[in-house]
Amino acid sequence: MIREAYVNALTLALFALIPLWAVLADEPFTITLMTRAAIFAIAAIGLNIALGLGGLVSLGHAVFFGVGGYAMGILAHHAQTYTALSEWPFLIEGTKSMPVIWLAAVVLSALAALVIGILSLRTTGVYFIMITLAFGQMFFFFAISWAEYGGEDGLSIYVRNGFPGLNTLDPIQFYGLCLGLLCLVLVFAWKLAGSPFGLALNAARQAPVRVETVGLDPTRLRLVAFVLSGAIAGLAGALFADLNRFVSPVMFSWQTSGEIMIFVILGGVGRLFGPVIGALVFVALEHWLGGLSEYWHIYLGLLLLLIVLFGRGGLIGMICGREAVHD
Amino acid sequence: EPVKVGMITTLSGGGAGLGIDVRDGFMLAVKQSGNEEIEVIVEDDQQKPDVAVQLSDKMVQAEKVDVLTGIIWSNLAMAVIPSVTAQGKFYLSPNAGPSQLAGKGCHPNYFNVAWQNDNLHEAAGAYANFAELKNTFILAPNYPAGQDALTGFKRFYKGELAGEIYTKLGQTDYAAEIAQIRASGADGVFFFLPGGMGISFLKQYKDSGVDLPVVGPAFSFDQGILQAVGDAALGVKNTSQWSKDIDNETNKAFVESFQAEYGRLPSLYASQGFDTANLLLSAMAKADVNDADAFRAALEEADFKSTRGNFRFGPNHHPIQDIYVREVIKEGDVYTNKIIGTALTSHADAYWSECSM
Amino acid sequence: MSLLTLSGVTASYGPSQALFGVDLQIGEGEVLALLGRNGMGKSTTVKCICRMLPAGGTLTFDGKDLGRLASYRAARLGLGLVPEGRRCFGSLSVQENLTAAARRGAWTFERVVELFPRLGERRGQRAASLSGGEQQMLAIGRALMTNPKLLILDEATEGLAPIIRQEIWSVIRLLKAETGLSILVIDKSLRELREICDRATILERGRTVWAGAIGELSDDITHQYIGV
Amino acid sequence: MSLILLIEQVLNGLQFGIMLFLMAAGLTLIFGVMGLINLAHGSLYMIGAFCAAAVAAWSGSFLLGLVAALAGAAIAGALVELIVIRRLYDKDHLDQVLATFALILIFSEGTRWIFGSFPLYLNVPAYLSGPVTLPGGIEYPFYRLALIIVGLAVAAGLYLLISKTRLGVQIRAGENDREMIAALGIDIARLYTIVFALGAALAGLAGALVGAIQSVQVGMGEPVLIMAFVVIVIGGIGSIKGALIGAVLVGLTDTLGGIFLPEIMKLFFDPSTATSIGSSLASMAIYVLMAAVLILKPSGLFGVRA
Amino acid sequence: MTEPVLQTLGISKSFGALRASRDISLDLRPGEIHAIIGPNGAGKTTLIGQICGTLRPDAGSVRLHGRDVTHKAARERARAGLGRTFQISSLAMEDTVLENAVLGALGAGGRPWRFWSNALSDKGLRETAEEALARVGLQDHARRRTAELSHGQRRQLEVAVALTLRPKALVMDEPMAGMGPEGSKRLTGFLDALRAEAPILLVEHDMDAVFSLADRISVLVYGEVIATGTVDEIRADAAVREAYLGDEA
Ligand SMILES: Nc1ncnc2c1ncn2[C@@H]1O[C@H](COP(=O)(O)OP(=O)(O)OP(=O)(O)O)[C@@H](O)[C@H]1O
Ligand SMILES: Nc1ncnc2c1ncn2[C@@H]1O[C@H](COP(=O)(O)OP(=O)(O)OP(=O)(O)O)[C@@H](O)[C@H]1O
Ligand SMILES: [Mg+2]
Ligand SMILES: [Mg+2]
Repeated sequence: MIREAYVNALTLALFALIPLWAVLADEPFTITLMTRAAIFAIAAIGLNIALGLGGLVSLGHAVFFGVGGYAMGILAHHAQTYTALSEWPFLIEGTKSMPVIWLAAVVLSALAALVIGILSLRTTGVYFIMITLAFGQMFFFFAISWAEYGGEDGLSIYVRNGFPGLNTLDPIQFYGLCLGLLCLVLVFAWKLAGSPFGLALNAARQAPVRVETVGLDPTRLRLVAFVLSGAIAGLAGALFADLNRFVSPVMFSWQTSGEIMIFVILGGVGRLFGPVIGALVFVALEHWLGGLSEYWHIYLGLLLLLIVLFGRGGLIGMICGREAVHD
Repeated sequence: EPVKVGMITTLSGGGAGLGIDVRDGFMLAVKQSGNEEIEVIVEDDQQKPDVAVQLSDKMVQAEKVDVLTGIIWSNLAMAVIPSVTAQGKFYLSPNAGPSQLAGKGCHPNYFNVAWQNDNLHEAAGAYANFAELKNTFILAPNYPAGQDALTGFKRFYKGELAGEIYTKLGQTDYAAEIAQIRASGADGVFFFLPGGMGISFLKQYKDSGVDLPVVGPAFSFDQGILQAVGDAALGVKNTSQWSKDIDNETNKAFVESFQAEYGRLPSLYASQGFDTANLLLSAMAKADVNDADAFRAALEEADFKSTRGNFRFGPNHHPIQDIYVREVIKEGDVYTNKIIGTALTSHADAYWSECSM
Repeated sequence: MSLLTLSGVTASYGPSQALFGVDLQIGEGEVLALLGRNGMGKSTTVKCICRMLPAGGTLTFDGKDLGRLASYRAARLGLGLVPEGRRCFGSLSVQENLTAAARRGAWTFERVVELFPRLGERRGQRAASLSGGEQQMLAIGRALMTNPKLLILDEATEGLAPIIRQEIWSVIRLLKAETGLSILVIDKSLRELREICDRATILERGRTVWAGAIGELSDDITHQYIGV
Repeated sequence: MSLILLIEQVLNGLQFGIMLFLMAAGLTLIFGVMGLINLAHGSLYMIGAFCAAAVAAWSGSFLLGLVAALAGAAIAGALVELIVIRRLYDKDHLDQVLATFALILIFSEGTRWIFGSFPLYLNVPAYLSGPVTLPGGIEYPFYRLALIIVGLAVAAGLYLLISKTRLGVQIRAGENDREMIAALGIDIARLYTIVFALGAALAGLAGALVGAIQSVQVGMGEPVLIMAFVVIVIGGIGSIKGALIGAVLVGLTDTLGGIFLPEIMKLFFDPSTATSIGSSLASMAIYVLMAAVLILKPSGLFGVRA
Repeated sequence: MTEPVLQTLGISKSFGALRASRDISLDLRPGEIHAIIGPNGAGKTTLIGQICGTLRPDAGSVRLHGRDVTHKAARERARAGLGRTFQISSLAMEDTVLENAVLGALGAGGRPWRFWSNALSDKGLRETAEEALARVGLQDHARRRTAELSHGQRRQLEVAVALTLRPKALVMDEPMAGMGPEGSKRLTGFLDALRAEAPILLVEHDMDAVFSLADRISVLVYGEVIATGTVDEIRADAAVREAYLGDEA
């Protein structure tokens, strides 16, 4: 068994070194792939806060991912067409500035998570899975028929949004930005897990009655976790849209929710680096297997199956064994 | 140095049939040309827009392709085409033709070798007039292509509408719609329900005992799908720019060689893939792909033998072509189509005037 | 001849070993008390017998090697378990809990209800909403429904009212006297155990440290190993 | 809208509901009763349809096709249980999600590999096709009436199996505490294999029956999976009665929503916009229904609070 | 007479046709241990649920320090100083023993909304937690996972978590259950000392413990208090003997 810390460090090193190599070897697509992995990792870390720490199995995180994506799409679309987003009650203009877009994405997805959370947290277990799925489907079908912003066709923004002082069109610079955010989110998730809030949330997952009898409100703990989790997924959504310079209702689909969840489970639920490793491995597999055969899904399926059957607790569990009791 | 072509198409999942046909048609033409100067890289987009975008990035950045092609679905096309043409690459569409790209969003490097999305529906509208339908019930799924379909139909259709409904995307049960049709007093039905939706609709329609005449675009009656619909499709009129019995040498040779090569009848999509490759090969013969202006001019000439017979580009690089009416028949054990007339001759799309190219 | 024999049994939970060498015998019709402080491995031993936990060493029951058997096969040889913490099937009704376990024999639903009338009164209620004591009765009834040769009671009187506890002890006495059932009891009430048990085995840190007839269990020994 | 049409549409809604139940029946058993999250349920549905289509085409008999669907899906189900699911009972629910997701990939592409990328032909046999006239002059497809009957029969059969037989009791006990039911001498592993195969067979049967009036193609199972989950959750997990009522509710909501929402919208918008907005709302209707039910009754209509 | 810390006034509760609590009025005074005994299913846990706020009475009221808390949630009562242990252990099983105790301290502080600092290195929290563990004798097990504890050790942890709240009143549902004789003896001594700090409402079937600890005993049968009195009075009560004690008196 390898110490988890080593595996984590190795993962970070991969995120740093592979793109570096790609720049030197002039393999820009590898950078794009790594950007994709980093963004998925952010979304999955978001989900992991709800899922791993809070035990909230949300099959609706595509909502937040999509809200983030559409926040970016709509703002950039209006900036591009020089039209105002709304004129009443006050004027809102589009923008092509990433920081502003991120802020909008985070705030809007947090709001969405707040509303969905308040309604969904009345339920537990499988019912929670299904009610979050239901909200996801509502957003999905809404987006499909939202003709103003492209409906099913989605929205293209032709040029990636800007970040002060960087040329975001350069793949490696945009990657750097995403990696930076990934690290920030990681640190946040790490601190969160050890914090009083994290401890209480963790206990609320295992023994809600106990949490209640020490004077805390498990539902409120969960709600806050859900909102944090949604906000992070929203940020990832905005980045993902910027990576593709395109948003579409697919971002809201249950398959997207499922995929984000697969990253977490594949890597290891509740482990800090689980989502990161899951996203990286999944993106790599998808890319590598996709080139092998028309029927590559079969290989992907078999690999995933082997991992579940022979590893306990995802890839991290497989490599490092069960989580060490921390101090 | 050979011309590099990046083909992004759907090769896995439920929609794979279309992508496979486009690919096979395309590769057949390349093979027949014997031209060694062309290299095709094929990738599977899984029918997901974000994957398509990734792949287009890969094609442009890593593979450094000169020409892209292959996308089946409008929403994927909208995600990919504007950005690759903006990067100076050529894109030849073998299937999707969203209206934005024909009108305001047209681009000198974008060529559509299939149709503008509305074309076949417009032809269906024209045919409905010809068949003297006076009170048609029309339906399509509720998404942009579905809305375009009904708009396209109405653009040419002159009669009344007995009803106009949008169904859910991916819907599989049409009992309620069929009941509405029955009660509406319609004298005919137009529908655009691609893929499995169309199969379900037709089977259920047949089983319901409503026997009003049905028209639709070719998509629900194409070679790949017809066998699954079976008897329910017999006699249905559908509009298409291609049919396997179009009478010209190129087409005959294509149908024969495709069958010989792959052991199945070619579909509409296969013909489109085949034509796309031939268009590209014709331009390669005339100009160097690195000389964009010359190459573009060569493409514009469309100097190739199309399986459809007459084929030329309008000012917005979309086809001007005849659109036929076909009827579904049974030849031995195989369901297929037979041309029964021409719905529209030298038809161009409705958006070219908005294109400022 | 002994019905159940354990010798040198070891067992672990993942990396941490809980049993280091347990020896134990129960003869036909015999009642054995398994004693020891909290956490010394009594329940773990029971889990090994019922094949709910893989064990090293040798375990034979009724002349057959329990060693490699699946849990349900071991149970079918005649092991009736009343587990620690009751573990009733919460979403099932009382009656369903009992019928789920039923195997042919003298113990039937009617007889169990006769033994515990309270279960009869609550036969349609979901087990999860039973009171603690009611659940305990249900767990005993359920084990009897399998018509076992060896009844294993892991803290079966935990949480029961004195009057019911007395009832259960008298049931055990009755079972012992009338049916010749062998019984393995884990319980904290030494007073009662002394009355009904034939022999006792004491565990300390996962090892058998004392075994003998109940009469030989002196106060010194109980003081040393059990703390009273 | 005429009364006859209204009645007919309500009938369509009911019928669609029962068809949904048929699709959900297998899932009720595997998910509701065994407590196993099986995303690959849609794949078993697809396998049933493909087996039926292949055998019906080969033999010319629809009934043989149905038998093949039952057998094919049951075998696939049993194999899946023995090879994969069996190792997952004592693991996290989430591992089941990942594993069954992997199974979807394998089954979908495997099916495409064997049967090709195009939809298959499977049609209603002549003796079941065509409309019958119901009292009141409603013309109704005979085959759909047959589906209703099969659906109700399956519902009744399942209900009896689960709540009235010892087998049913043991299955439910196993869901509560597998280790304990085994310690009572019940071969829960074999029991679960049987139940899983039975659930799979029901999925396969539904795939074949419904496939005959829909399209038999790769990926047909996924929308069904979602619908089936919606149905079961609305009704309350583990309750057969709930699943049936949930299915009918969903069927009615979906059908009537699709008809009336566009009409209602016509009061506010021009016809074209109205149909578009109305049908967008209609596609959301069942999810709104599900969310509303769960907000009011957090464990479904007939679910028991955990 | 001193004011009761905890008081129920005529509370009733039914589950369908079953009347699990019938007009129960009792109180807990400073410094005392008030034991509640009664046959299984008499409604003791149900009563505790209503006192602690996890069940809502159909009628009657609950007072804590003279304040009506009938409509307050369980967590609010906990913050007001009501500690509780469960009949069936309810702990965060994957967490360590220490973490469970820290959780208690955290809840008592009422400030879980700290997302950045580390809970286990917070001095205040940790000291409270370690002190409580030491008092029940679990100090050597602080780093172990709760799931690895034996049944009896978990019961001890339950008590420890309740102590981290620095409760003004304790409600304990069968704390001795599952403890060995030695453990029971130690816990008895411990509760004896604890009563000065926080009076205890004790539900227990272990009569040795009840008789040696209780200042007063109330007997609940079929949801009704049939007798309240000192140990000797209750032991002598024929009705109680018949319904509950049998010959263990
Ligand atoms: N699931 C488990 N995982 C890890 N360790 C365990 C587990 N269950 C028990 N243990 C450990 O194994 C040892 C023996 O436990 P066991 O439950 O057999 O004790 P016991 O004698 O039954 O005690 P008690 O009287 O408290 O029930 C204890 O040290 C305990 O901590
Ligand atoms: N949620 C519920 N629904 C229906 N009946 C219930 C519910 N909760 C408890 N009961 C019933 O109410 C009665 C009182 O239960 P309670 O748990 O309060 O008993 P108790 O006095 O604590 O018994 P024990 O000493 O065995 O723990 C029991 O008969 C029980 O079955
Ligand atoms: Mg024990
Ligand atoms: Mg109780």
